[in-house]
Amino acid sequence: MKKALLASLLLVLAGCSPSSSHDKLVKTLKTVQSWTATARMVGETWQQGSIPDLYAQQTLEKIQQEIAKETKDLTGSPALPRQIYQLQQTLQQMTAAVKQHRKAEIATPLVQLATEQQQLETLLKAQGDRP
Amino acid sequence: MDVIRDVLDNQIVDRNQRKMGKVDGIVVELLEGQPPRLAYLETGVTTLAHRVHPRCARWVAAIASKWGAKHTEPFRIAWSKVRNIGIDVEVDLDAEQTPTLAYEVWLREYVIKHIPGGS
Amino acid sequence: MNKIREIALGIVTSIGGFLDVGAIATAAEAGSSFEFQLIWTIVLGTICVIALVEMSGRLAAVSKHTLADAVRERLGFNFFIFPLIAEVIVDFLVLGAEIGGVCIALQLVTGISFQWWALPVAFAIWLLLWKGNFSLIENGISFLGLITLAFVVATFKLRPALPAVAEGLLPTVPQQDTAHYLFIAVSILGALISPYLFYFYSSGAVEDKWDKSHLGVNRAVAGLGMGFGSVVSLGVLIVAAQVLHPRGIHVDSYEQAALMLTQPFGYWGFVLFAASLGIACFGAALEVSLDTAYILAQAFGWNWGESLHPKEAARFSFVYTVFVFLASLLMVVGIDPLQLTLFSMALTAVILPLTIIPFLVLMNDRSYVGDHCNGWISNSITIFTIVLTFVLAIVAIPLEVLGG
Amino acid sequence: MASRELHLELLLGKCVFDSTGNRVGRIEEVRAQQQGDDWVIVEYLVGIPAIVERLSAWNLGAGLLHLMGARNLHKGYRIPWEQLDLLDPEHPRLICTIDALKEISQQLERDAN
Repeated sequence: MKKALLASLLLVLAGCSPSSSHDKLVKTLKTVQSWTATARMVGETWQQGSIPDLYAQQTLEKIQQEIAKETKDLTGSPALPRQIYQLQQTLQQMTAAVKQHRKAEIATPLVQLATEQQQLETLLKAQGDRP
Repeated sequence: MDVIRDVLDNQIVDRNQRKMGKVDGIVVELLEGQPPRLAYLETGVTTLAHRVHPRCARWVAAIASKWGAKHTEPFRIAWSKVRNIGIDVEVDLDAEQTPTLAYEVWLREYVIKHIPGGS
Repeated sequence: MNKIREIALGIVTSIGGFLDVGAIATAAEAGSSFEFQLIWTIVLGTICVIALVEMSGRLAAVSKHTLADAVRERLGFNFFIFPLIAEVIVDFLVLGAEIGGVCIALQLVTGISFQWWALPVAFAIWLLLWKGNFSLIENGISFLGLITLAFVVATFKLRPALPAVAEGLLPTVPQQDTAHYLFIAVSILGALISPYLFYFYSSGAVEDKWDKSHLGVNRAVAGLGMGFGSVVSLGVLIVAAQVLHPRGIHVDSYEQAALMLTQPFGYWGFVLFAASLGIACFGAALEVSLDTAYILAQAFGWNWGESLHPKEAARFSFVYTVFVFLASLLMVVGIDPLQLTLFSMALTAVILPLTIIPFLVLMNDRSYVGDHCNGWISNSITIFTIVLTFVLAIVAIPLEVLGG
Repeated sequence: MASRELHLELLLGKCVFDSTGNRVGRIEEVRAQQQGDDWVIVEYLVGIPAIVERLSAWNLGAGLLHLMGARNLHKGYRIPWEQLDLLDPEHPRLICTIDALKEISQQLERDAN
């Protein structure tokens, strides 16, 4: 009885842990996706004046760090590093706009960020469809 | 009276209802040909630690002899001093006059009093 | 009249006092990641916690014993040492997380990193414990805690689709992210059914000299108070599900959660979030610090009482003093507050059976609670809670650890 | 007459064997009575029913024991003070055999009725 329980537990564990590099990639993409969505919301709410400048700036900086940390040892899709690079560029532009208190200047990178978010979405979908 | 249920591990209070420890141990006296007589209540961390493991008691005693009030002896209360056994075990003593509060007093005198608002 | 005042006060107390960093963090995580799917855990946890808090109050009112006193007396020190050690460890981590919550709230408003706030916050907590008395702490902080009702107001403003919310009442297990789903479910249960509540509540009842005439007050406070506290948790979950989930934001840090009230309330929403987090965590930090001092004092029979002057209860005061500053060090070294919160909530669920099993014995002991023994409903809820949290914890935690 | 001291809290949980080496059970409770100015021990209770008695969790404990069929498996006994040899407190022994003891379970049923 005990052995059977243990065996089934191990089976479940083995089945669920993201051991393959594919699972790892999907997990990373999801995290990056979530942080990108956060950046967009930070940008939009800052534009509306709903959050303090300092918080917006610090959070955008934190997002860049988090994305860099997540994608540090990323392998697989060759197009991905370029996309991440672009994403980081956009985030930097947003941070700069917040630092200089120029609400008008954040509009362009925000549009850009929306497109990049869309691309990530497509990529994630493609990965998710793979068996 | 069920000694384990009603006495062991109960709160001990002095005649002024001051809390002075728990009943950590009960000592009986064995006399040949006579029923065992309840002799003392014991209170003290070493008695308590002994119940977990004798080695545990030695560690606790070693620590207690180096730190703070440096008091390791459990305190014995003669059964004749027990006034009442109810929610708490009430004994006919003054807690402040016994060594049970050694650490309480030590902390009060050497730590708490020196913090602003503590005296 | 006096009783009505007491009930009202008790309910206010519960709203502020029973919502803490764990409830906010786990509900935000659940709503953002799984929309309304985890609502059932909050409802279930609430039922369990109401029953258990009512029992610890009843125990204190009828037997005049706190939970810790009663467990040691009835089950002996060799049993009590296990829940005692487990509770002190969990309290330490939870206190670190609560202090972290206050620090994050301050960081959100000031922009100064949370690590710098840890020691000042610990000092403020300590000062209040040192100088204040029980009713000041309970009533003052709890009254301020009413601010957390902002989440409930936000829920109404956001008009969630009621059928979808109702669907969340039924327990389901999703196909994707099962491990994380179960882990969050365990954390929610751990956050709502916190063992410190039972020790703290029964100590408070003894400190307030409750007797049998307080059984009605006890029932009202446990039921309505804990109920209200959970309504706020539900509010957090629904707001996170309405605001963060559609945008694809999964809460991995407090900065993300901080955005959730900006949609319904604009700039004030941001301030309200920070204020709610800060006040709820500050209140809970006071309770957890006191709880640790309570259980240690009661374990060894020291003088205890928050209303006593520190010099009248030297060991008791010394414990919370040391404990608050030690726990704040967890934040000083920069452990992520949200991760610490989720971890300690899951650990809470693991130790829960140790705390709850004694209820089965104590609440059926006529020499203790007389005619106010548990009925079959209370006993069933107790057994159910033990089994549920134990099974969930055993399954979910290894999954989450291995799943990264 | 030599007197010896014994810690009751350490006797708790110790396994008792009878004069022929049969296992009787663990000591769970000690009963005392007042005799003049003193309190003296009259009997020791051993076995799982003794725990139930100590916790006095009647309705639940007895029910659970019944459910598990434990009443037949683990019997509880009352040992009069004069039947227990405490010369070696680590290994308390009965002076008589197990058959000479009163069972707690019978008592339990009588109380319940």
